Amino acid sequence: MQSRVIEKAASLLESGACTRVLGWKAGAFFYDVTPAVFTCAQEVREQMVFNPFCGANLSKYLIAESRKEGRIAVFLKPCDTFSFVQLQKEHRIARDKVWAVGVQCRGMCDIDSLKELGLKGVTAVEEAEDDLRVTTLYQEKTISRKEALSPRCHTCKSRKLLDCDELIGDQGQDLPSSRFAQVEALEAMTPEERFAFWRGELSKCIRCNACRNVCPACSCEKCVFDNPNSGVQNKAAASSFEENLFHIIRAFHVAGRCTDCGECTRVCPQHIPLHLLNRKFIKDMNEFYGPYQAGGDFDAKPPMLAFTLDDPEASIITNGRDGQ
Amino acid sequence: MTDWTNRVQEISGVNPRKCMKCGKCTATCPAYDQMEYHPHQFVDMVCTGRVEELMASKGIYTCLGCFACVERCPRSVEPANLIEAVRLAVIRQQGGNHMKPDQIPGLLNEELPQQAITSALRKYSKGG
Amino acid sequence: MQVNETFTPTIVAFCCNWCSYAGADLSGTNRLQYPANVKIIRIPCSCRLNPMFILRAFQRGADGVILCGCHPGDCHYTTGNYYARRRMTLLFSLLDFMGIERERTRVEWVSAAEGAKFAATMNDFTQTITRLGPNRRLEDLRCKVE
Amino acid sequence: MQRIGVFVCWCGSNIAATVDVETVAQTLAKEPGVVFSTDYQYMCSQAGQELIQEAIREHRLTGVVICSCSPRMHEATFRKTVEKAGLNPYLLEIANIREQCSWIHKDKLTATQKAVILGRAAIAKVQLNAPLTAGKSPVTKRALVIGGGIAGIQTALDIAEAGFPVDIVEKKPTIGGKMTQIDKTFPTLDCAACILTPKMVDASQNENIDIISYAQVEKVQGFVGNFSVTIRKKARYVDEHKCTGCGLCTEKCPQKKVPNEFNLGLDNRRAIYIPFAQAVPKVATIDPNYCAMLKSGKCGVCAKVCTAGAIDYKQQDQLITREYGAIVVATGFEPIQLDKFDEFAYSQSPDVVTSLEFERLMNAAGPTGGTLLRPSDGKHPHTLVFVQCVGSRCDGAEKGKSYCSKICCMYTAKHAMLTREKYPDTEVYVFYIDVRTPGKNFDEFYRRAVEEYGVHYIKGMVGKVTPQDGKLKVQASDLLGGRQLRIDADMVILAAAIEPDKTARPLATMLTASMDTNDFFTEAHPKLRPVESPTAGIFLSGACQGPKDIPETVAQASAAAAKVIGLLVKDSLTCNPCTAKPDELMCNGCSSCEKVCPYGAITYVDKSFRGPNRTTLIRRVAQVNPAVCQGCGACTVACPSGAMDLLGFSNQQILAEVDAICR
Repeated sequence: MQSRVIEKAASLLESGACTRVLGWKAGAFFYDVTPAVFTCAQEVREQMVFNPFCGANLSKYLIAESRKEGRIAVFLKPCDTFSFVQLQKEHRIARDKVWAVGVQCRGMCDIDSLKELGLKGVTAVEEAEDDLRVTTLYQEKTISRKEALSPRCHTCKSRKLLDCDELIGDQGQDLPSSRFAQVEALEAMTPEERFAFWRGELSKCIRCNACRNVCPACSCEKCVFDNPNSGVQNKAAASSFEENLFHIIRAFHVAGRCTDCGECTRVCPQHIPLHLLNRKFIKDMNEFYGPYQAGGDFDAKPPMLAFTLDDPEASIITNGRDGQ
Repeated sequence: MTDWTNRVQEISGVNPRKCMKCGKCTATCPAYDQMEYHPHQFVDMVCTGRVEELMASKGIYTCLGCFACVERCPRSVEPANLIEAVRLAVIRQQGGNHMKPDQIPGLLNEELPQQAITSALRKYSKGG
Repeated sequence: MQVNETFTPTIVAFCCNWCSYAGADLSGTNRLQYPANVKIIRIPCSCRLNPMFILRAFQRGADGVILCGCHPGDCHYTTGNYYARRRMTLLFSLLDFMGIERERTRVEWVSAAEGAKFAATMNDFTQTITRLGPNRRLEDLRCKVE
Repeated sequence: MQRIGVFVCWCGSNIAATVDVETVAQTLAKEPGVVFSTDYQYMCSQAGQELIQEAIREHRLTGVVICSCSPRMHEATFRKTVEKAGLNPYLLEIANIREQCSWIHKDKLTATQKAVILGRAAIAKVQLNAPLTAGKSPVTKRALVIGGGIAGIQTALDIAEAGFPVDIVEKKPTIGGKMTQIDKTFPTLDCAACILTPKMVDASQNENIDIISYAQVEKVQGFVGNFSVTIRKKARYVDEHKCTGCGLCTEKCPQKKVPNEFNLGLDNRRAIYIPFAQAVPKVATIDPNYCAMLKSGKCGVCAKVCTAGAIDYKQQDQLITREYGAIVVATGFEPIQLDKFDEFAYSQSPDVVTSLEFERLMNAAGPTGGTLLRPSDGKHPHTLVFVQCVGSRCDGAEKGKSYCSKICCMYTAKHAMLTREKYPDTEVYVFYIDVRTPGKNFDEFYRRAVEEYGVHYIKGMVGKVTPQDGKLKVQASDLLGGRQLRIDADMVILAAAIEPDKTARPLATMLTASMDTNDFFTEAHPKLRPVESPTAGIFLSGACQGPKDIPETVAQASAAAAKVIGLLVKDSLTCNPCTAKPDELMCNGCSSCEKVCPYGAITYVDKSFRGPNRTTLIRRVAQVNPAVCQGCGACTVACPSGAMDLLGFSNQQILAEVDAICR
């Protein structure tokens, strides 16, 4: 797969079809893959990677990149294409300036998942069909890819590649996903338990803003938290408001726009399961207002910008869904 | 307003001030001819604090409890409930227990459902 | 449940200008009492209520926040309260999901003719909040781990 | 630095009795930015307003806070006051310490503390107020009247007389409404048709009036001065322009068994019909539910007999969209259904009728040609029992209507009187709870019924009516006489409560006009603005606002017309300056705001911005048309970046109020 991706990128530049390529390159460590813009084929061949650690969703970068001169090629995994469509719906991406290459994905891996398997000092990972060959300082070991998957990829909702100009790999289908299981588990708890859970999680937050900065939905020209006119501006965690409610506001702002790509949780240095807040919104919207997948198509009206005359009243929450 | 007036309103849960004096209760009452005071008068007497008079009247026992007045009252005053409350007030006023638990064994009878005795005890014992 | 007798909650009521604020005025005109704890903020429409305002109120010490708007279908701006309904439903659900007491927030539709309903709602809501006690959880979410 | 003045009003004792106004003024004087603070008996009085103006000039105030009654009461007054003193009218905030404080609290300390907090919130907000200037929007000089009864006709005539074009939309095939079905009118006893039909003709001949009959409002868009209304004109299968109203078709139509709604189903009409002789427009209408031609394609008699060639079986509903500056609601009333009151045996005996049915039975154009005959056997009735307050003055919606229907006492007196006058051999009983006759010559009228005509007025209610052996056994109480009555009556006439027309509720939703729990339209102010809806540009005429008799309806209809004329003479309206305003630098161009805007006030443009390193960026940004924006604020919350804010109710202003209240 890696070679096909790199060859495609190089040929797009060489043929002049695109002036830049948005892809991934290795960071300080092999698993520390970062998004990168390449401008010549040589750069691509030397630096570009497409390995099981290319979790980063590249669609967000197209907001800025598609405003620049010339066409940019981008490689998008299935879940990234949802963000790509959603951002187009919001008029954020100039589609004609983008050449979208869909890359089928078998789930991305996570160094933490490897560590949990007891693999320390990992120096390289190679793909081999359904397995991974892991080289560590101490040994070489073959493990199944499934074991190394990032948690979010276990509940992958779709392998469909939406709105791509060409595909590498096969077109996929929507998958049956148990992605709401964890939300349901929390819902089943008592309020006290839920409170304890979230207090435990959110008090770890260091307000690094990584979740916001990586989120394709959080792509405002200026974030309300950076805007002195919003009344809630605060860059550091100086006032309690932010520490307290930053995550609620953030979740609310992306409600109906979040495609559930899971980048927020992936990048959180404190390992807060932030995606659960967004998923709760998605689950509620599905239940209250009918199924909706942000970025799933170009036409459906986002639930936060629509209504029906017989929507449930807010008292459904106050009184409890079970009428408690 | 006398204690009994409050008590009767409390027992019945009826607010006699809702009455607009239309008389539909009386017009509807099948026991009219046997009554000393008629349903709308019951309501008025409770309203004006004349409950003792009502309690002394035999008229309260002529109400059949058919609830036609309750059904037809446009203002949901429920005169029959008021009358029943006056009757209860009379029982309670008489103070002492009209029935004591130790009487029960004597009353037991194969013909009589035990539940009737229990109900009677509830109704006829003090403070019930 | 122990009730703190001395606790007087702070309650912020956001009222839409056309129905609920007028309903609040009507309950005043009719001298219908409700607790002084309730302070009303006038907004043009229930759809003007940004979740940020609610969270800010809690953060600054409010113990309960209630939004009052026109009945669905009666919005002065036709559709505002329908959006407000969705937003508040989802916000309250998320707060509940985070373990915040679900009775701390409420939406009630009060028309300009419902002065009595306004007063009754505020009495009931104040009672509920008094029973719940001071709002701690929203603040506590940021607390250092014990 | 702001220089704020605080003015605390006593409102006589309305505020001062429960709020220590002096303390409020003194406490608020210490708030940051406050340079002047005082209290006064009546801030809204001439002297009070002068006091404010003087303080503005003397202390060079940059903001004014008035602690007084509700802003819904005097905000406009005080805005003018400060404007005259040279301050922008939007640099004013009102703290509502009357309706929301002094009137609802008894304890002076509590009320005073609350007044201070409300004052603080207003001060916190006014700190952030910016001067605003209102824009202008044009006025379409045409009015729409919905409902063609006496209310709608009178309103339309008055507007048309003033020189403005006006359209009447009537759902029935003819205008005239309920008044056409009434026989005589109280207290003068002149015939309803004699005074109504000339007005109907006036309306049809007035060149400023366009009658759109057999039609309903389907969609309403826009706002005061600029409504756009879509009207569905139902197919009547007769070309209105060709039909001469000769009525030949209505005689030849073979379908004879259609219940005649004009006579409340007491007789029949044909499938093609003209409701009554004086109908306006006088054209035939085919009832598609009964016409054999429309149902099965077999008949065509009317087309054959029509010499004008007006019949058109292929006619379709027509949608008309027109622009209006003002809309008058005149949808009127209906008597209630009597299924909840079966003790009166309405469903069991044809001889138990409603008062409106009785009107038809007395009317010369009615099913009996004006001779009072029992519907069951066509015999002359001798004993008539009238029951008042059927379904009125009930406790709660499940029992009936909570209100007094207002007109029943008078029309019952009229019916009783007319019956006794025409048929002196009858015995007429009227059962009443109260007889309510507050109107000019009303009580005299009622007394005449009792004294001159010998109608038996009995204080009490009918408990039960039982049809038995061709009679109606009436069991009733005579409360004053202290006896129970059992009357063998020939007819029982029920004064059914009246309720708003069923079409009113969906119409109110379209108009965004508010209604009370009984579905009567709410007036903007119960005393001072009785003919206006709280929604600007919507006016109320007649019984859609509450039960009314004819003189009251006509009075209100003319009052509504006067209000409409007052609006239509203006060339432009001052817009609400509290509109949404996007910050282009922050706008994502995502269209969220556009999707929630109910007025279509938001559009998008591509605009160039200076980027880093002297580059130019073209970005899609939102723009708000301030003439169209009504300032609801839906967009401000939909906007994820907070680029959209609402002037006069900005995020910062509301947050400042929240902070002031919660601190």
